[in-house]
Amino acid sequence: MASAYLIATFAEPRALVDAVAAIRARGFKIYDVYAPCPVHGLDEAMGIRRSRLPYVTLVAGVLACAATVAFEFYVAVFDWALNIGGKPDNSTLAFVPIAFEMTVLGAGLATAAAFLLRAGLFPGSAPKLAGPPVTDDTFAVALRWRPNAFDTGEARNLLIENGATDIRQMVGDL
Amino acid sequence: MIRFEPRADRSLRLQPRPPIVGNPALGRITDDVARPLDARPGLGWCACFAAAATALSIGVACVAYEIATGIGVWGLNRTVGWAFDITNFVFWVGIGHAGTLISAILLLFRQRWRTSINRSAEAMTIFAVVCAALFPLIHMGRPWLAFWVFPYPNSRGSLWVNFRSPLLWDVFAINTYMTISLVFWYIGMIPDFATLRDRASAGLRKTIYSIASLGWNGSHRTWSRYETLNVILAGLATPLVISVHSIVSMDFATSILPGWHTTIFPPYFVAGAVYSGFGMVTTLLILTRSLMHLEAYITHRNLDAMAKVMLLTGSMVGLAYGTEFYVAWISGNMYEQATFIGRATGPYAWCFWTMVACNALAPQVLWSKRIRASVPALFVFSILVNVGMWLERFVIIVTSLHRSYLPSSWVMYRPTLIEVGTLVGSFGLFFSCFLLFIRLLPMIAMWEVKGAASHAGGTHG
Amino acid sequence: MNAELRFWKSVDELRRDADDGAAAGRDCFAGQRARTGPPPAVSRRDFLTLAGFGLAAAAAACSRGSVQKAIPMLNQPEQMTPGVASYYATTCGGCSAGCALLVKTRDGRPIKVEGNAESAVFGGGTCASGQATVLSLYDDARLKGPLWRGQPAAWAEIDAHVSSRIAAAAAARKRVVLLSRTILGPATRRLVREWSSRPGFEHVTRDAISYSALRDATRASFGVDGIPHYRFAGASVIVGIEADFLGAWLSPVEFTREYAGRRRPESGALMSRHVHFESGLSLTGSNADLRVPIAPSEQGLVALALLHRIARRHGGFEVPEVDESSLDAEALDEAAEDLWRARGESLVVAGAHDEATQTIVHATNALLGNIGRTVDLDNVSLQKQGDDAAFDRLVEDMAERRVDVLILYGVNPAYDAPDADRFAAAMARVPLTVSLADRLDETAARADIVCPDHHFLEAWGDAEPIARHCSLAQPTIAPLFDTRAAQESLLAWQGRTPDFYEYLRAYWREALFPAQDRYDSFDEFWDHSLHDGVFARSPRPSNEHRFEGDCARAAASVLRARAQRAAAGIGYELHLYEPVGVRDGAHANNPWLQELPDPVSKVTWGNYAALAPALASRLALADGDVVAIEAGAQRVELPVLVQPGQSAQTISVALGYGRTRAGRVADGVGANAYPLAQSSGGGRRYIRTGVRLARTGRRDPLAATQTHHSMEGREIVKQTTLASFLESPAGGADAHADLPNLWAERPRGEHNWGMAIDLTACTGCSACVTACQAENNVPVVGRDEVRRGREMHWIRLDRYYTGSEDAPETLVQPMMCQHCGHAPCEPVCPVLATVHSSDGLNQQVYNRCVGTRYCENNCPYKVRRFNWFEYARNDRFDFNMNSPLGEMVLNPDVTVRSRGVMEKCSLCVQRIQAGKLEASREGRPVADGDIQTACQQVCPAEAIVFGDLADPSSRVSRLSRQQRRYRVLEEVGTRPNVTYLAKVRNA
Amino acid sequence: MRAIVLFIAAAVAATSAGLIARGLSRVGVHQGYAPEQPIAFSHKLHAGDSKVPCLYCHSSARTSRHAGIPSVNVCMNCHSMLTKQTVDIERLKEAVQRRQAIVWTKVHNLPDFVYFNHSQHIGANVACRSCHGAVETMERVRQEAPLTMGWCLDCHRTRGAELQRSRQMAWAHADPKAPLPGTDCGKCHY
Repeated sequence: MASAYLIATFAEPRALVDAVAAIRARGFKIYDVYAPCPVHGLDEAMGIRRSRLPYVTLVAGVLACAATVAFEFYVAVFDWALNIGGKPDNSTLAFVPIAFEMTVLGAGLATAAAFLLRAGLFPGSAPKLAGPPVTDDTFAVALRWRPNAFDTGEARNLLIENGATDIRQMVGDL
Repeated sequence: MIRFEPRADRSLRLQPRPPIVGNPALGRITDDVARPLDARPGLGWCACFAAAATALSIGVACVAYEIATGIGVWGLNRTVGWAFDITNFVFWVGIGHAGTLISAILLLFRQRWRTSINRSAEAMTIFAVVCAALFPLIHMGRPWLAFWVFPYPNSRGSLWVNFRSPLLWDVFAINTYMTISLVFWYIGMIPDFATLRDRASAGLRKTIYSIASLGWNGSHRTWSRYETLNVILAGLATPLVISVHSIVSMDFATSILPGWHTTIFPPYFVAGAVYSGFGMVTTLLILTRSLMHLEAYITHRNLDAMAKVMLLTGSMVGLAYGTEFYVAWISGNMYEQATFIGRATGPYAWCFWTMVACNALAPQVLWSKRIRASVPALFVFSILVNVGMWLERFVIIVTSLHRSYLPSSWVMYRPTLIEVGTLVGSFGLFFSCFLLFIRLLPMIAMWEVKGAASHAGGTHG
Repeated sequence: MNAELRFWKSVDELRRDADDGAAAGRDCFAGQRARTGPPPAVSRRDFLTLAGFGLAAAAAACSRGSVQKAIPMLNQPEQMTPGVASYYATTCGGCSAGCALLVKTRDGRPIKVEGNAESAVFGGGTCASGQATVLSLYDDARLKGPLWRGQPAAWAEIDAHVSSRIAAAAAARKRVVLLSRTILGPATRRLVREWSSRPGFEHVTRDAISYSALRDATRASFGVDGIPHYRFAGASVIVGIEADFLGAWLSPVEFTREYAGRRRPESGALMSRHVHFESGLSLTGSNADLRVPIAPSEQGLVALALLHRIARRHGGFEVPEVDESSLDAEALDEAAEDLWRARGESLVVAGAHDEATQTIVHATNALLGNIGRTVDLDNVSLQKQGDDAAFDRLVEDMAERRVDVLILYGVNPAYDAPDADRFAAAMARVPLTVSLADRLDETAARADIVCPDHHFLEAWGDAEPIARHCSLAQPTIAPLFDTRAAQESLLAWQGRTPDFYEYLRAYWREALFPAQDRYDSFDEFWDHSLHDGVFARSPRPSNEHRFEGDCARAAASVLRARAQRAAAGIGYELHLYEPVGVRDGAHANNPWLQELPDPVSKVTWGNYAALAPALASRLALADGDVVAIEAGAQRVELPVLVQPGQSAQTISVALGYGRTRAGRVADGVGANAYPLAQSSGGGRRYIRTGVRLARTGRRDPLAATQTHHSMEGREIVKQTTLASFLESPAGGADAHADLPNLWAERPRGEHNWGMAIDLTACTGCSACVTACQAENNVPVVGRDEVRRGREMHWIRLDRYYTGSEDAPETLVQPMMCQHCGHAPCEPVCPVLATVHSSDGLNQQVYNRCVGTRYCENNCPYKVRRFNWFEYARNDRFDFNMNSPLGEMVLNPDVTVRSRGVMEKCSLCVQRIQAGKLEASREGRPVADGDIQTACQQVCPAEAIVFGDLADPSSRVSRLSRQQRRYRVLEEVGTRPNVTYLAKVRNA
Repeated sequence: MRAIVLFIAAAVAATSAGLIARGLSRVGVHQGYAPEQPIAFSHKLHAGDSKVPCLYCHSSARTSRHAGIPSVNVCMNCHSMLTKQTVDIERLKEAVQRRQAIVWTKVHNLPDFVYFNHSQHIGANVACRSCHGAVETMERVRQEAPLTMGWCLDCHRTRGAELQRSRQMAWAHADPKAPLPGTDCGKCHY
């Protein structure tokens, strides 16, 4: 169902960060912040936890590596041990490069995929914009209003104090 | 306790309402980068593209003829089994490396000057790797069977592939490198696609951009994951780029051929790759900045930094040359010694000395700030780098092959027009791709530049 | 492709097949040429599918390729099983040596010739030209039937016409002349004798390259009509004067066999010593222990100087003093000393086409007591009976219209007579000229009627190259075309039944059957002779032969010639020689021989003017610069070859090239040097003085398979002298104690195939190259490709010069895949196209190869060969593999490699598999010697030995334990399965 | 919603990929090929009902690489005596009179780069049926086996091992761990 949001736009990232900090200090819950570029210090201000993507990378990498090494051994030692230049069937060192490449490939693709899934980015999915310019030159803070959530007036003032260039209400879903 | 009533904000509207004002600095960045995409192509661009397309078609013709007739249309023979083909392969792979280096390694080192050039550098990487991947394919006697290098289940009674062969390592290295670079590149462009989407008025372009931008809405939660992802990909790409050229160098290092069988090849090749890559980046950026009027973004600071990298890597390459000779001398291996004496004095000596001049001596002029500051000088130099590095691969491959162990098999190698045409074609392919890229895609990472700008101190980014 | 064979049910069908070109070829012989990939259609289809054409294409791909047919014979003859080879004994018609052969036929097609080990004289070896004769059988240039004034005609009408004309001529007391090459077969000889015994009928014999000087000298010196039979086996000291007896002189296979038999260092003092005086660097000279370059005009002088020295030692024999200022007196003393020490078992041979010189040489041999021992005058060689004087008279008579009918049999004077134009003109004045040539060659083209002779593999015949050593020739295939044996033509025109088979049997019944007592019925005798191929009667005991030649006169003429030479003063000397490959030019249209590198210069496809390095640099000429050689009125243009060891002022030029009507392969290759020869005093001289040399400014790069001639101080061919070998046999061999192994030895299979090559025995004759080409379907690539360094030979003979440019030592080394235990080519192949077999072979799997050429780069021996193009059925390479007829020679057991794949020596794996199969069929282990590689089998010097290294008692194992053993580039750690035995010079 | 779409897309992709792979794996494999023949020769009748041994007609299989198709005189050995007449026998006799060979269609086609020797397999007591299937039950001959390299190797690995062992008992001095000669590439490819 559509819900209502209070959206404040900013021109200055620093102002944005301060505003976010101030608002959270007052116990308001930030729905999200929108920006044309990553804004430093916002993570702390919004209190976002460190991403868990690195674990995906680690697991995928380990799996890919293991799988590759296993396959190489299977092929070269068990399935058909051919005499290649008199070298031992298990020429471990020779298996390293490919194992490494596959590790990187597996880890990389898995991480990217995980990111897209988590961020809900798919081809053809319609963007939920807090306002056109957020991908161009403005920054925006969105507060989601639920019955008895907070006092709009207070929120407005707070934002304006912290240099919001504009405040709108919007009904729809972000 | 207050209830939220819509009426309340109707009352708001009675007050004078300030217009939405964005950050002018950021807005300008968007305009500057996006403008060329909307504008009609300039005369310079058209001229360049025409040239590139011609070169490309020459290449296509040559390759078609070669595949239809046989590798015999090249100048190879019973002793020299590789020459132009693998030279070009190694050359292009090397070119690719600078892109990854700029986008990944410098990202890890938080070098902010990279932001304006990394996008085009990455693009260059991908196009270079495409050119590179072409050659192992067409150099095969039976390219239509190239898929045999992949270990796929088959009806041949568990006949797979030979994991001991450096060529197979190449297959995996190049493919991985290609894929990861593509992913990195595309991920990097998603926010900019979103920007373009939101600028574009409804129409084909808008649809394309909205599909490409995967519904990006600049949410900061995504931004924060996004930055993590970039760092991870950078972290993966860095060892990858080093591994790739090390593996390419192992094609030679693991052989028993005097002049190839050398343990210093991996580092030596990586240094050479970065050197040549930066050479090519410099060439391209100097061209683009004049073609697309981006002097404000591709600044002297960028060029200077790249010149310094070239000075460093060029000197490393020079050192490697010296080391090779020293090792040959100290090894007491007559075959090794003969090969290196042959390089410096044999029939291909002129290639060798040109290579030394371009790769080891020329960079030394970059010690001078004045030269680093002069765009024309850098342009000329960057061309020299490309020539020199191409010759380096040629010297390594051909001089080692044409006179190896048994003098009875010593021969000369002379390239045919077809080979030259193929080389020209690969350049055509590369530049066609690049020119299309700067026309159709944001060639400067807007979000990164904006990030840098806003971070560097708000409006005066 | 048709994998099943098709068998012609009758000769007629076969003829038709052979005639109506490609179509027949595809049905009839396609099975013989397997391909390495699926046939193009299929492979292209698969490729498209795999290139991702998705479901539809994949489905399409499941539909069948071309439907294949199989056509059985209507009636299968008892003795022939499809797919099983049978062997027939016959006699080689390649040259006048008449070696005994065994011909391998598959499904009725001769595909390979081998020496016939039954023959005590020739043994199991053959020469390069002999190997190639089987390809000449399938030569497109051969006539498909008789011609009358250039138009196809029926045998009957031709016979009618010719017989009537002959009868008329006989009636009118006009002359009917049969001009033939030396006739080797006793039966044919009798037939011709009968022919020419009638009044008005004549028989003139002529050889492309004349030996009449030697014949005349022999007649004058010993009253023996024939060419002495030289016995190199008995000679512990050999002095050669411009006689290439290992290459092209008289009977190379026999001579090589006997010569090499005395070149075994292990036999110590028994190893022969060989001193050679010659102008150009010949194959024989390159093998000599001491080689002395001389000017061609000095041959007589050298002989005389030798005789002088011998006579001094012998005493009681006057020889005029000679001025030796221009000669190498030291070498002469040495040679004379050696000869004298080895009295009775020494031998002096001279190739000079000058009676005086030959007389002097005979005298020398006589003084040395070699007559009857190394010079057999009782069982003379019956080769080369050509009589130049008679031929000159004939041309005279023809010019004077004194000849009414001229029949040409096996001769081509319009090409190889020194004054060919004169002969051609004279020919035009003969009312009726009939040629029996197998093709429309330079002479046959001028004849009124051409009655093509069979190829010797299609014909009955016999031979007696050496008195009392007879051999039979039998057809190994039904005549491919509408040809007729020359003998039958002659019979027909004598009004007799044209059935030479019966004639032959009759002759053997009357002449040879009584001469033996082993078989009491003739049929038994005949069958056994036919089976064995040879019938050798016990040689006549040697009886006393006094030398009654006129040495003084000979000496005088030598000195006169010397004086003339001095008077001629400036100008170069020219030396014409018979090359090893195409020989006198009769084989010129044989692509195998054209592509065979000259054993010494390594040049293929054409002849050249060999100049001494000093001379070349003085004239600022380099390899490939075209020069004009002007001798008298004659002028020939040839590219230069700078030849180390060439005598200073001499230009050497090979004969046998520059054919104009031999066929599409030979025409226009090289230049014809015969016109440069001179006929003086009833004899041919193949040397000229006062020759001028002019540069043309053109360049014509030579197609040489080896362009670098120094070993660069690397120990590739190891060499030592007999003396040092005898005192420390191990030499440097023990230096290479087995290198440590980086990895655990892999379990070895039942066998470990390997090879041992004796560099002392190997003369470099290159027969192995052609044998390998024939056995393994090695394609011919042509001149341009050889220039680009792309020859395909699996085995090559590396030739290195050491020492000074003017008098270098020549080292030869057969080089083929070394089948390394730790093969560098194997680990680098991404698709496992080359791996090691359980029995020590380095296998190349053509159909798996994608052609990265990485293995070629990583091979330290550079023995891998790449198919740069499609060499079969490709008009770019219009040689035997591009014609349905030429394809008949292909070995059905060996794949014909397609474009884009690597290939190399397989140690004749098809022979190995066949040998193993036969052994297991008979339930026994493979015995040593069961399996022979093609190069081993062909080698007249028995320098190559193949066998099982896993069996310590095998011959190859014993050889590879010898003290002379070493492995090439052992230090690289490749662990080759091929062992070389160091070269030992008796110096 | 979005997830479902994705799932379906993935499923479609997977199945089509699988089908393509299956199609590709069949390229050049002609199992079950049973072409029409010029004369409807029934192996069921000859080899099955009247129990003519394979090697009677395909005699060269014993000594040659080719099993060979019997020449017409072999057919006539019996049919000259048999009185039974059919259209096909007529055509056979006609061929004999017209001295014209019969053009059969090959059923088992190995690529030309494979050397296969019938006599070798007969010698190793490999039954004809183990490759050609139950020919005596076929009216028209059909390619039973896939004739792929993998299929050959299966047998070469198992039967080859037995042969190897038996031979080693006899004389060979090979390492028992040694690879089987039967699996050497050079056994069939040269």
